[in-house]
Amino acid sequence: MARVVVDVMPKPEILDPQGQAVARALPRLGFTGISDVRQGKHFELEVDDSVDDETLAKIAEGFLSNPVIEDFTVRRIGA
Amino acid sequence: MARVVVDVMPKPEILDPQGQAVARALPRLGFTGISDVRQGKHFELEVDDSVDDETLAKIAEGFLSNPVIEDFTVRRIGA
Amino acid sequence: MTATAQVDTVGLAASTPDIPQPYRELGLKDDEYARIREILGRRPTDAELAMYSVMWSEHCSYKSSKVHLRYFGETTTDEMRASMLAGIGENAGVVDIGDGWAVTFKVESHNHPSYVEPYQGAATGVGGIVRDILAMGARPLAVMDSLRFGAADHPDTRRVLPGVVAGVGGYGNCLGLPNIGGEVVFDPSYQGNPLVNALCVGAMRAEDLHLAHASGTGNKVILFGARTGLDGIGGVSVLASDTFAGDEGGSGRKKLPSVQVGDPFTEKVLIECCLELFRKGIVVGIQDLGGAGLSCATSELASAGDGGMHVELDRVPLRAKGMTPAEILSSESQERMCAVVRPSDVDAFMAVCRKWDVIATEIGEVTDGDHLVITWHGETVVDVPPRTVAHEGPVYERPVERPTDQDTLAAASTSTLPRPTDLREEILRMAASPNLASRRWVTEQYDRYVRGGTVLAQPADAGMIRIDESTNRGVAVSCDCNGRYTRLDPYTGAQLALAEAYRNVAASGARPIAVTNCLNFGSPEDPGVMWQFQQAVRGLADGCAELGIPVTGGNVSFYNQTGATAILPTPVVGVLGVIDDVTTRIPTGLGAPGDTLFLLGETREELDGSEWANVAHGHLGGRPPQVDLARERTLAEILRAGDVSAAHDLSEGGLAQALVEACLLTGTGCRVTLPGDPFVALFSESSARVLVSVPADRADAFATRCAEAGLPAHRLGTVEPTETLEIAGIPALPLTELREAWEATLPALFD
Amino acid sequence: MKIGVITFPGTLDDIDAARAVRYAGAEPVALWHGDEDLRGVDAVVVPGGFSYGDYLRAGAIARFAPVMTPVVEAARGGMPVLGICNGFQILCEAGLLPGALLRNAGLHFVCRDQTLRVERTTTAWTGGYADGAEIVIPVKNMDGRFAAEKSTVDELEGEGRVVFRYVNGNPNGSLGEIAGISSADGRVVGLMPHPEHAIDALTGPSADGLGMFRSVLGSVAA
Ligand SMILES: Nc1ncnc2c1ncn2[C@@H]1O[C@H](COP(=O)(O)OP(=O)(O)O)[C@@H](O)[C@H]1O
Ligand SMILES: [Mg+2]
Repeated sequence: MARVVVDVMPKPEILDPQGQAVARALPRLGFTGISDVRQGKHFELEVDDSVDDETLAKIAEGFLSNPVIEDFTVRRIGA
Repeated sequence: MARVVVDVMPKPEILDPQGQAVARALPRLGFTGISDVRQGKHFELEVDDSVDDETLAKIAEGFLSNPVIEDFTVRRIGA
Repeated sequence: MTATAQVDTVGLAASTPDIPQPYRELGLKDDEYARIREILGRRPTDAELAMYSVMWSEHCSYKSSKVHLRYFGETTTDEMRASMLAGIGENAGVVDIGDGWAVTFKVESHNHPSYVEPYQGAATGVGGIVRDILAMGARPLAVMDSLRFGAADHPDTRRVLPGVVAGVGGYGNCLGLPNIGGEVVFDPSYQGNPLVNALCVGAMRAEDLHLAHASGTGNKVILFGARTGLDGIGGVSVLASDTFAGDEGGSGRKKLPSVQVGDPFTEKVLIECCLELFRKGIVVGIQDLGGAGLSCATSELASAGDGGMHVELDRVPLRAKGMTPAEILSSESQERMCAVVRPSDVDAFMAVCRKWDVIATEIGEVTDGDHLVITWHGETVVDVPPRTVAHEGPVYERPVERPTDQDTLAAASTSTLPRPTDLREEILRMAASPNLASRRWVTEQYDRYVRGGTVLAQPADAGMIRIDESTNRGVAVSCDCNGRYTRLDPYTGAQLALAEAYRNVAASGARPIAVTNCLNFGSPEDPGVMWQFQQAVRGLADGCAELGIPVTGGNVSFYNQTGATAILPTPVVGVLGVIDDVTTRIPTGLGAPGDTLFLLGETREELDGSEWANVAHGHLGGRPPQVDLARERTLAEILRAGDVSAAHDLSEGGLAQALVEACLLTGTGCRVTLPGDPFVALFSESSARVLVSVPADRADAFATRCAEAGLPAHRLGTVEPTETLEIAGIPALPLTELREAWEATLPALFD
Repeated sequence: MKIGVITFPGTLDDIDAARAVRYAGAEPVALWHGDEDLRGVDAVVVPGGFSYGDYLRAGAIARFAPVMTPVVEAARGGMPVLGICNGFQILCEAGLLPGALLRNAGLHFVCRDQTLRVERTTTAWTGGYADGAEIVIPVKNMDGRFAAEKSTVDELEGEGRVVFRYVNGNPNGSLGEIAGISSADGRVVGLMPHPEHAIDALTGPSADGLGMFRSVLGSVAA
């Protein structure tokens, strides 16, 4: 069993209104010094050891993200 | 300037319909061996070096998450 | 270690009478705990204690309100009851609307959770009321939301309001239920206690009415829908650290959140699944799981049935590891239902659930005893007479006392307040004030079109849906309350809320037939609050009797207060009306250019408690407007009789606001001459008034009919093809300027 | 003529779409997400809603439903397919239409009566409209912001495949005010606004949406 983390982020050239809304709100709440925020999704999967990296990449690319608009990263944590 | 990553996840005891929907769909797509999925949010912040960890924790706890239902982690990446 | 090893059983309870139990932490008083011991003849088990404590809570047992709520029953005559198929005491009231159709509706509060977690609190509020309607056997058809927040410009309102609105929309939109109306009110008294009241309307064929009861020995009890998790068990988690609880699920258990997270997708599928089960006729009894979860569902089903019930709790599908029986019984996990099914129908039942991918589990059966017995891996953890849990909770006669400041408040009338010299400016300022400004920022986040039956929705006076596509029969609903009036005089204020909801429904062309309510008040332990409550109930009940329409159900929410300061007493009243043919509905706004504008009803100098006094002077004092329910009835009859091309009821902000809104909604101007003192004519909030448009060629006949009915009908002016509101003696108001004032406020505050 | 209307778990506007088909004079045929064939229909509507809760991404799970295999196959063979709102999102996820639909720029669900310009009348679903006609139909969605790579957008514009454009205000920040697009052959159309909610002035802002359901009758007969 391993824990696998997949992070999915909007591509840099795609407008990210959620991140922007956070960035705009921070100074209003008195937090300065944060120049940019982007918001994406974070998945944590409990994965059988039999599942290989190629399969994980397929899941991340073909299902958890949409390559038209998003990039992803896959990380295994622990074993 | 540093990049800071904040991951916000539903607390373990809180229902996570999003993660469940993904977990239920995977076998239908022919992917087996994934026993649990949880879905949260992933934020990437560009942060001035003047912003200390305490401030980051405040932002994560008080604004990016609601401690009633969510946990968060803060990581600094690079410098 | 097995889960059964340390579980607190009935046998153990009998043999260890002196073990101390954390009943106080669970909210039970000494005498309540003593009564439980007396009922059982022993100490309760952990699981029993969990059940009694939630079921005997204020929220579930109505222990402070019961003695007052009886008045609704006492004032309902047989005639009022004639079309009522189910009333107070059922999940929701049901009325016969003709052609074999029955309509059910109810409003419920989800106030505190919406303060703690605005999005999920509001979302699960919608989810809960929808399941109530579903549990009657009806298809849920539309929702409404009645919302109250602290001052519009308070920073915390910016946290709470957008979350609540997104939650109401997020859940309702995803369920595919049109949102057809509601309220948004700001007042500093709601600062730490926002009110989120959600209403749902549903319909069924009268013969399909399902009541929650478990009858027929041998019938199976099936739990279906979402898995049971640790949500919303809040207080009961103290039991997990108690002596008898298992280690892994017990002493290590941290404080659990008392909010729930909703899954509208699961609920949507559950609705379709239930409706298919109803259609196939394989449900004997059904109950939704809301507050108090399985404790409530099992004890109520058993208590309303003719036998006992046996539940095997270890069969409940769980989402979390190591849950104790007490936790499973108290969990408020959303999107679950409990059905009683004949053994021969179980396979068919399961097949329907499989089709919809809904988890369904047989957890027990109806027995011929009269006890509710719950076992956990074969050991008995609950053995109680179900009525003592569900229906025979404590009843309190709380002290009632008229607050001493009530007279001072009544004496502080608006008569001495300076009045504006520039009425044009005042009209604009009022239109832009938070309580009167356009609600579009809110309502635009709600789907009002889904299902294709919405005939009227925001910004109409009442929401209206078509129930039957072949006959065009439909219903209209409005919910209203003005807490400022209720603060000044709770009896009159409750009647004014009723009058306004009734009038809104009448203004759509429907015939009001039934009432629901959600009574939001401060602490029942404060005699002054109890007085407000008592007065409001009496006012509402007496008002309903006078109008001849019954209260079919409702909800009470107490403890809406911060420290010693209670919210404005807020009895939200929902009125349902029926319309034989929805194509004859009256649109809200102005009629066609050339139509004659009438102001129906009588304008008195009534500015106490008004929005003008609030906006211009931050003032609340004096006597609320006079109630005239006979006049409301006449108004409704005149409106229904035809000839009216458009209408708009007068409420907060008076005639000025009604004219502004009517012009903006229709996008047409009008020219009017004010009767009497122009300031009073514009801003007084006398009730029982409606602005109507009547085609010019029928204006005389209309005026005659009003005169015959004894209804004052003042010819105000005409609808004009221009884009200007022209009021004699006041510089013209172009609609563009009015629109800017009216529409900019909420976006400026919340975007 | 038979028009299939698909129901996924979480589909909401299927009854509206079926009603619109009926009002247009065709026979609606209910298709279930688990169906493996299209029951002999002549065209398919993929209606709006929140299939599977839209939890992962709008349309991301529904595109894998069994019924989508015959839909994609039929569409590639020229069968008219109309994706409305969630249906549009599903068609994009399934690759029948290019681009993707993202969270509205304002971050809120938006429900409003929207004016659209009909930019192309040579598709299976818009033949009955006049070129450049302005119609008012409701838009209501959370994820309606059309986005695609620049080259894709240029291609859509260049080939005249932008079928509907928002006028008098863009409700969701869509690129180029794009409200709806078509496949290269004009048989598959997807749009965010809801023509099925504008078939009768009693329950919608207009009856302008009926044109889409009527257009397809002519297109199949031809
Ligand atoms: N929270 C809400 N949800 C849905 N509709 C709302 C909400 N608040 C207000 N509305 C709608 O906006 C319109 C204007 O509201 P309001 O001014 O309170 O009406 P009235 O005074 O006639 O009751 C009505 O159609 C009402 O139903
Ligand atoms: Mg009102």
